[in-house]
Amino acid sequence: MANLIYNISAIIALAAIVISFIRLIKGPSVTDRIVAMDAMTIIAISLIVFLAYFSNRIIYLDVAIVYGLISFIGVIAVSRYLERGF
Amino acid sequence: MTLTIIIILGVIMIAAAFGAIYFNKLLAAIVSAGVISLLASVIYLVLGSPDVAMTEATIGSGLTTIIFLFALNKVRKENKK
Amino acid sequence: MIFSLILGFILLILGISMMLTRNNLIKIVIGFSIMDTGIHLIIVSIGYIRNRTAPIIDAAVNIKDATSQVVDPIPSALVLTAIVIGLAVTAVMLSFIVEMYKKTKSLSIDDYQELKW
Amino acid sequence: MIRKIFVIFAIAGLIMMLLPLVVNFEYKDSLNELSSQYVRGSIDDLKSQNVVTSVIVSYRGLDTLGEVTVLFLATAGVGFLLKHKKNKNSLRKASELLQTSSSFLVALIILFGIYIFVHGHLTPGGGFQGGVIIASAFLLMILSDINLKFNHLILHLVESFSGAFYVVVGLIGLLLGIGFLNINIVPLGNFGQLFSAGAIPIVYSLIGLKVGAELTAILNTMGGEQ
Repeated sequence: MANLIYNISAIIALAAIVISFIRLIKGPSVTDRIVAMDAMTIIAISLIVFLAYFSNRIIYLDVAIVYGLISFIGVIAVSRYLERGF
Repeated sequence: MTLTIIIILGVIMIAAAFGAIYFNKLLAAIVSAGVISLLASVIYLVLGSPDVAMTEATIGSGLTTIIFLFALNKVRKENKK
Repeated sequence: MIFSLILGFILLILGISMMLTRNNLIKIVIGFSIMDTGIHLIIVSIGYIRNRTAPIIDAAVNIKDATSQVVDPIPSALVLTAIVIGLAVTAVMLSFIVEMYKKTKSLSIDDYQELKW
Repeated sequence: MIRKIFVIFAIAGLIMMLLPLVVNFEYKDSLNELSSQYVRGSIDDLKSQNVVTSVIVSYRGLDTLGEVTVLFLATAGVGFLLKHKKNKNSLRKASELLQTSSSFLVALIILFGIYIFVHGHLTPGGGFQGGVIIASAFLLMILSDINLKFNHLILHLVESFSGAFYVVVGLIGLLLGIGFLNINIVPLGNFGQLFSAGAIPIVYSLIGLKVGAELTAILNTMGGEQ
């Protein structure tokens, strides 16, 4: 039962990543694309946690922590670039 | 389940590579190339090598994008001068 | 796994064709980094073995029987060093591009004809 | 036109060259001789949980020394190409939110990077990943403060001393007669504890400091004061 619920949640996360990728391809301005990339990063963290559950290794969660700590710096860098100058 | 993850993420990565080729704006191409590295690290985790996944997450999607932006910023400053 | 091998193969071809067909210098470097990702995917998926787990021997892996439960550690070690070197090479190429732009004020590769014979 | 035909021929040749790799691919079902030796040796001889770490630091240690040298050469190349000239910059300041949160986050990120490279033999991660995380913390400082000036002397001292100590750790093994970069110069502990695996934590901490200092230098040259 629990396994079925986790499977369905992982499929919903995959659908979410596809939808935000469509915004990244279509997005008319650069700002849309940056926000879409940030959303994809957050959903990828949840995918990593699902993979740690499916393969039964608690040690994969370290990768998720690294993602959470590092990923926002890229978004800050692009925003600083857009407002003219670092 | 892991097979589904690999196939869907693979299709997204190939589409992002086509985006990096055909986008006219350089900033959009750089963001597309960042998405490729971002999803590649999830695939490394499926393939059973968390060390490589961690390296790709920090270097591929973080520092490479930022170094491209720094170079683009320097080019823009030269252009304005 | 065959799917990740095919994926790495397609990324390698797309990266090389991007390096050969675009004429913006920064786009050529982006193609180089896509090609890098493809090669790393190929190497890692050659070392994968079905139904096995990561080569970190903790409570989830039986110590006595470890060699029949983990994937190949050597491709991981190779790719780990290759990614760091790829970042350094990208940084050097981009600083060359900035210097070339200071000289000629152009990013198109068709404007650099000094070495053409 | 000629150029396009040549490009198409080159790509087709490459596909022909690499296609046997995909078509003739067959699944492995066991480790080969060398890999199983590495896995057994990492458990029995080196007492290191992470097999990838023991391949990088101990079995292929000389390659890692060469790789760190290549990274140093790249840093020197970037610093030589982009000599930065200081002019009064009229950039917009970072917002209040970014300044406050970055002064709070930098210490946390540096602490996490140190955790990653000290625990390199127990969990995934190691010197390269920890060094990159530390460099990202300094990158956050560069992004949030436009008047930031790094002390180049400290950066160079950290980088050269960690590189020199790495070679010295290798030479101690040569002096004791057990080989260059042998990790048995420190007693091996129990399997799975923090103070285990001989000199692997020491070597990985030195690599982490060196990689962190080098990447900070690259980022500072490319994006900092200009």
